[in-house]
Amino acid sequence: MAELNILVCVKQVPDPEGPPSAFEVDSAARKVTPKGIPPVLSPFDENALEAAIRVKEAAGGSITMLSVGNNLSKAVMLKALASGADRLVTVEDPSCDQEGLDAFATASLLAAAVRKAGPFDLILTGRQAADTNAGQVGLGLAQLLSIPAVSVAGKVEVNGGTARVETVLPDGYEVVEASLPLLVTVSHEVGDLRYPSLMAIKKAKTLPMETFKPADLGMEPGSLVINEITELTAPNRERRCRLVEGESPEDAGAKLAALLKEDKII
Amino acid sequence: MRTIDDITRPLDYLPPAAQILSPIIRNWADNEVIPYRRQFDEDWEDHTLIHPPGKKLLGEYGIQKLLFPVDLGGMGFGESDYAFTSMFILGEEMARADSGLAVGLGVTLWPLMSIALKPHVNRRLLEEFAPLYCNTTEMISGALCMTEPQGGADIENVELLKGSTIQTTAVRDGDEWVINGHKLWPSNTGGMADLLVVVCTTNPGSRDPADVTLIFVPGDLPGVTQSGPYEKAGMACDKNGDVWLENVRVPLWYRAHGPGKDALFFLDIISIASGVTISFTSGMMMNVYERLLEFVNETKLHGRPLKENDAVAGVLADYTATLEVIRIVGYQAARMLDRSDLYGERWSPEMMAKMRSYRYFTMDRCLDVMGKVMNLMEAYGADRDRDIEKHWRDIKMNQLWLGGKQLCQIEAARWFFECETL
Amino acid sequence: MSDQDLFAYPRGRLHAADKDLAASLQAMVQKEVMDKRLELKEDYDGLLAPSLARLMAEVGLQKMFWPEKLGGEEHNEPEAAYTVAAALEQIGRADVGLAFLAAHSLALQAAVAAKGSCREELCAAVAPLFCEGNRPLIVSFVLPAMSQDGGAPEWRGKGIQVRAKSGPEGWTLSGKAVRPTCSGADAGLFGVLCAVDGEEPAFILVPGDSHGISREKEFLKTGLAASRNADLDFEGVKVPAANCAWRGEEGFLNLLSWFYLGLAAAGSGALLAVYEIIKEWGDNRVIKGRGQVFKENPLTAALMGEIAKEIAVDRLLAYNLADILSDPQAYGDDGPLAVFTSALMLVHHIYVSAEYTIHRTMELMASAGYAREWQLERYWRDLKTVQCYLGAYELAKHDFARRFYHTKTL
Amino acid sequence: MAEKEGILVIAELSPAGAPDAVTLELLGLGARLAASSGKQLQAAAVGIDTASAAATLIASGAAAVFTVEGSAYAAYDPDLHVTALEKVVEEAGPSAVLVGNTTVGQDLVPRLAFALKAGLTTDAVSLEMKGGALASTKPVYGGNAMAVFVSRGKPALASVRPGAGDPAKPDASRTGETVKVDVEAPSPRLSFGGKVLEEGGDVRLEEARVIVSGGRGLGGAEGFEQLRELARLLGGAVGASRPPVDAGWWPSTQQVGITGKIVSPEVYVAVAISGSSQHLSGISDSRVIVAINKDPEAYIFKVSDYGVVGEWQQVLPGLSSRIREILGV
Repeated sequence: MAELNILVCVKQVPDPEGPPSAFEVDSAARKVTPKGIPPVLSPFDENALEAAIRVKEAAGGSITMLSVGNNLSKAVMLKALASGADRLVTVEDPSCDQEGLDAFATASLLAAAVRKAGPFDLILTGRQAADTNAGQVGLGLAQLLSIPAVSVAGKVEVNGGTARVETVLPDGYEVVEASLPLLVTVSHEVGDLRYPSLMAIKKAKTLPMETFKPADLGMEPGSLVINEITELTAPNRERRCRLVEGESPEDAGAKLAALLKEDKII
Repeated sequence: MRTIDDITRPLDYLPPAAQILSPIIRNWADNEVIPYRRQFDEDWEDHTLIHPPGKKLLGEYGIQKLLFPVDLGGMGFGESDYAFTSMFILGEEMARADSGLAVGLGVTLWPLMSIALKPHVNRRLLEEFAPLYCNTTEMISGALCMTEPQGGADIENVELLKGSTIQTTAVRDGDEWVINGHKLWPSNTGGMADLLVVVCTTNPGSRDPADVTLIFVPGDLPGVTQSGPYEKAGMACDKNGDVWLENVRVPLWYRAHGPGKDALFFLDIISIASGVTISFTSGMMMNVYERLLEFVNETKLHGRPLKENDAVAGVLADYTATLEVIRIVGYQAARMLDRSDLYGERWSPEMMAKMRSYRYFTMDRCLDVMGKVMNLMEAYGADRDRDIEKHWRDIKMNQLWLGGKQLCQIEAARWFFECETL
Repeated sequence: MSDQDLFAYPRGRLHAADKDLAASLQAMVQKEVMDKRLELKEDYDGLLAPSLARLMAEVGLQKMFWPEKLGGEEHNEPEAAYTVAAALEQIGRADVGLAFLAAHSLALQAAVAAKGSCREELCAAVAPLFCEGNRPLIVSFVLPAMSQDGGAPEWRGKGIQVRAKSGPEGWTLSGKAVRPTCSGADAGLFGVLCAVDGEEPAFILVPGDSHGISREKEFLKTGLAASRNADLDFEGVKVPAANCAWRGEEGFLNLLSWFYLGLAAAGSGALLAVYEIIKEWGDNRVIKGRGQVFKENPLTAALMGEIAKEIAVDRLLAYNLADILSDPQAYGDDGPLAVFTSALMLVHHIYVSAEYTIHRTMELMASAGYAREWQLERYWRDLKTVQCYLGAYELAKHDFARRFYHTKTL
Repeated sequence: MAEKEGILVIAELSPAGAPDAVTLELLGLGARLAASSGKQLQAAAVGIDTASAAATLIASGAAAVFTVEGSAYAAYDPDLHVTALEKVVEEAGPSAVLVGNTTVGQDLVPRLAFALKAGLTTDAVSLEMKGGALASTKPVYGGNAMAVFVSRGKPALASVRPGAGDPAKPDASRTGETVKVDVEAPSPRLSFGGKVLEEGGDVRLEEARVIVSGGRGLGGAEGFEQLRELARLLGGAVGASRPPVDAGWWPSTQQVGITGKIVSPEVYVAVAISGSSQHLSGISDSRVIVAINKDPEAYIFKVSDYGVVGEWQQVLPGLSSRIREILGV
């Protein structure tokens, strides 16, 4: 079996652990600017990279990291590379800012980059990004590349030309097998990204890195967008407690349930 | 060979009864506590090793009967002119073994002081609780519930706050008090308190001392819930936890005294505690002195006993100088508490300020030299089996309960410099 | 900007790789140690041993200095002092015990495998213990100590605990009731200062499984739960000649200097954790009923300010020590004794300051400062235990006097 | 007759071939959208036998049901289902397509959207028709902002968060048209090796969308069983403040608060919790806090969005039974 070519798509997002108060919502510009929150890899994408490293350790091969975005932090990318990737490809341009793209545009750019930097036997992505919480780009990319895809994987193994994936169910898992090339979206059950050794951190800077502009891929991101944000509002933060009364405690409980339903809480 | 009895004591006013009590407790410490105390830390929750010595001292030897009048089965120390000097000696001997035990056992007597000490004896309540304390050889645990979760340890600062931060309420309902509130950290709680004295207010937020209320609450009443103990860096023998009081009902006459008086006599037991507990500090330091004597003779430096090294001798001298001074200050404080006729009422702002000053001064000096001595022993200073690290851990807790140093500073400055808004 | 950045340190002197390693370690110890603290407290098997394995083997701190051809990372330039400081600071913030153990391993590596001074024979003998397989290697030292036996050979007044005789096939070591600096119960390698009759002392590396080492039961101590310490007996322990790292004082002073760097950084890291605890406390505690938050009250605010000052100064001192070790010539190179004295002064200063700082912090927190759940008391116990194993401050003052006043008979 | 530009609901069928609860909710929602835009409510059903499903969908308000039937559709296979539904959408020409944000929905709808090159909003919490176009609202940045999405092209797809709409009430008297769609099923590329079900592992506190926590007032471990029941209903986890953990009624791993876990769920239900500062600092990031406590002065009410003052022993049963009704469980 020739060397496995593994691709991991990663996205840089503001650290989701950042305090809510730091997310400034600019409704006019329909933009959310995180104040003073460091950029990190979207957590599920770190799981995807860990899954890739485990496949590489078991079946051999090389890992390429691919990211689309703007002002990608060198430190965030190097930290991820140091964990076990071999090559970095980025598509960077102001037009690739988070506000400028939707899932379709992002997946289209990724597909174009794959055609340029590929081919790949196995493509791994996070199940959803921590900022949009959409979960579209992984499966969308597979559709654009017309390769089979499996979503929400808790375990990924490759032997010979086929992959064995355990997908996570609310009460267990399901075994799915498919021949390569294959795309898998990964969930946290795969395991946390390992910590890089000092040697790997030092070596990361020497790894091959390429960057493309959308134009190099013959793409114009703005025109690819289908789903647009028309309104963006900040949720109101201060809490005024609405006390629910009832003839009896049971009745008050029932009225509470109704109110929560009405306000779309449950 | 030097012993702890070579450390100065005020021979001119040693209480006669103390000559009898002191050897009993020294013996209890040597035989019932010191041989087992190295396993006390791990026994913080169950007290399988910690309970027996407590039961022997309080129950069998009857120390829990100390303050009750003789005609009610007590030892009548409440009426004695040497009450506090005696308690100082008792405190030293207990803390020499384990200051956690000293706190636990001492605190059982503490709340009773509000009703058992002249000039504020409450005969009816003494008669009510004498059977609980005096007609048994079982250990009885008492707790004074002051600190509340949000307040930290600042409600003792009663004169400034006039009790305005107390959130535990006592409401009259017919001939009973109804008490609601949440107390945190009282010694002897964590599930073992038999009798609680709860500091409440009859009007939350009020700054009128008349609203401060001390109410006696038997631990087994419905509505009284005690959490398990918190795990601490040391002082395993002193259990502290949460106490929740929900619609707890006690007779109106379970109140220590009355409006205004409760506030004053609450300050009295704070003032007493500040002065008398200096005995815990000197008691611990005496035991460290004993263990240090062994170490500096056995251990060699430059081929000679450690104590023969001039630099080491400097530190050792610091230690005993500090111990001498702390003991003298402690006994003086106890004496001042005994002689209200000379020094004024124990609960006066002056006495509060002075007792607080003596307490935090002695504690600071002790912490300083205790740290130096432990470090002097190098790797052996941290060994559980040499006992010094235990006292190093316990001494800090002693500084912290009853409000930290900063509160004592504020109180002292307020009196000595007549601050208005401090 | 995270709270840590409020405390200045010579950021510009650290390589990008040092900062990345520190950031990676910070994320690791936050997740693997601090977030599990409430549940696992100081449990050795459940929390500390797995974390030690991850730090030493997975991240590979125990491979840092060794030559690449022996499986090491050959990060052995003097500037590695900054890497040691940055790494041990983050580990110390999570658990001083783990940092204490890591400091042993890194000090030994620095002393034995530094660029240009790594003896072929010695590295070949010892490096495999550090670099082969994925098992953590716990390193411990046997240093001179005040001993019961008055007649023992001495180093600066303290008894040398082990005697060594050299023979045709190597060294034979013997010593009774020997107190190691850490992990007597489970160390994999001991660095032992040995007295050699009529000759200069020898620093010999003794594998933990050597025949003739008998370990007594683990004893309880104030802190450092990660160090399961126990006294040892050396009876005719045979060690190959190659395992002698150096003879005489210079090599030993260099080892101690790197060891003190590790302890200084661990102390600085622990104090950063103390800052986070008192900051949280100061923001939420209400005193005096007037709704005045702690940090707004003049008296407590003054104390909190002093606490921050001590922590800021201690961090600067720790990195200053790293600077000294990274470039001794810049400080006028008078050899290992100059560097050793500076290291000893700085590390003792930091630990005296740390004890003072945590006392003040604990006073502000009253009973919570003392309860295990709020985490502060563990740093207080751990740092005091390190100070004890560092040695008596009183006797260290003699080393200062020797250096500055050229004493003869002290 | 099936009209173009309708509101198409994609039914998710149970193994027995019946539309699930979420589908009925979508039909309720779809009916409102259809009415407000003057368009027809339609449904699509793909399965081995869609006859009974079609009848239920029509009774639940669908004027037209597009069915794709075949043994190949016995179990969900993404490639087959996407190919089938792609053909149905071409046939129906809807303006909006609604799918449930369920385990299957999360896998299916992105593939379908890309196959149709159509805009998609996932996990939408509310939907409106604005000028004939579907406008979907959902939280982004972990709930730190609410965004409204509108798709440039047609149709616009949305996967809808369960519970976002009121289920349609079936009415047997309704009539509707069933349109059979023939699809040439592609050969499957995935082989499914069977499911392994584990005893319901608890949802982790840090990841739970809903957390139901108990305090000292619960009085014992039995109280927590009732909380577990409520949490299960809402697909959430059960937490506790310090006292119950300290009393051993609930494991310390599930303690919420500064000296426990810091959580940021969508909904935090605090039952018999007074609200100490240690606890509150652990839940301040929750989007919605609901409190049940018998003490009107309990501090928890000051930081809650909804509250009921009363004995939890009575309030909880009333709450749980009404929720069971609402969710049709």
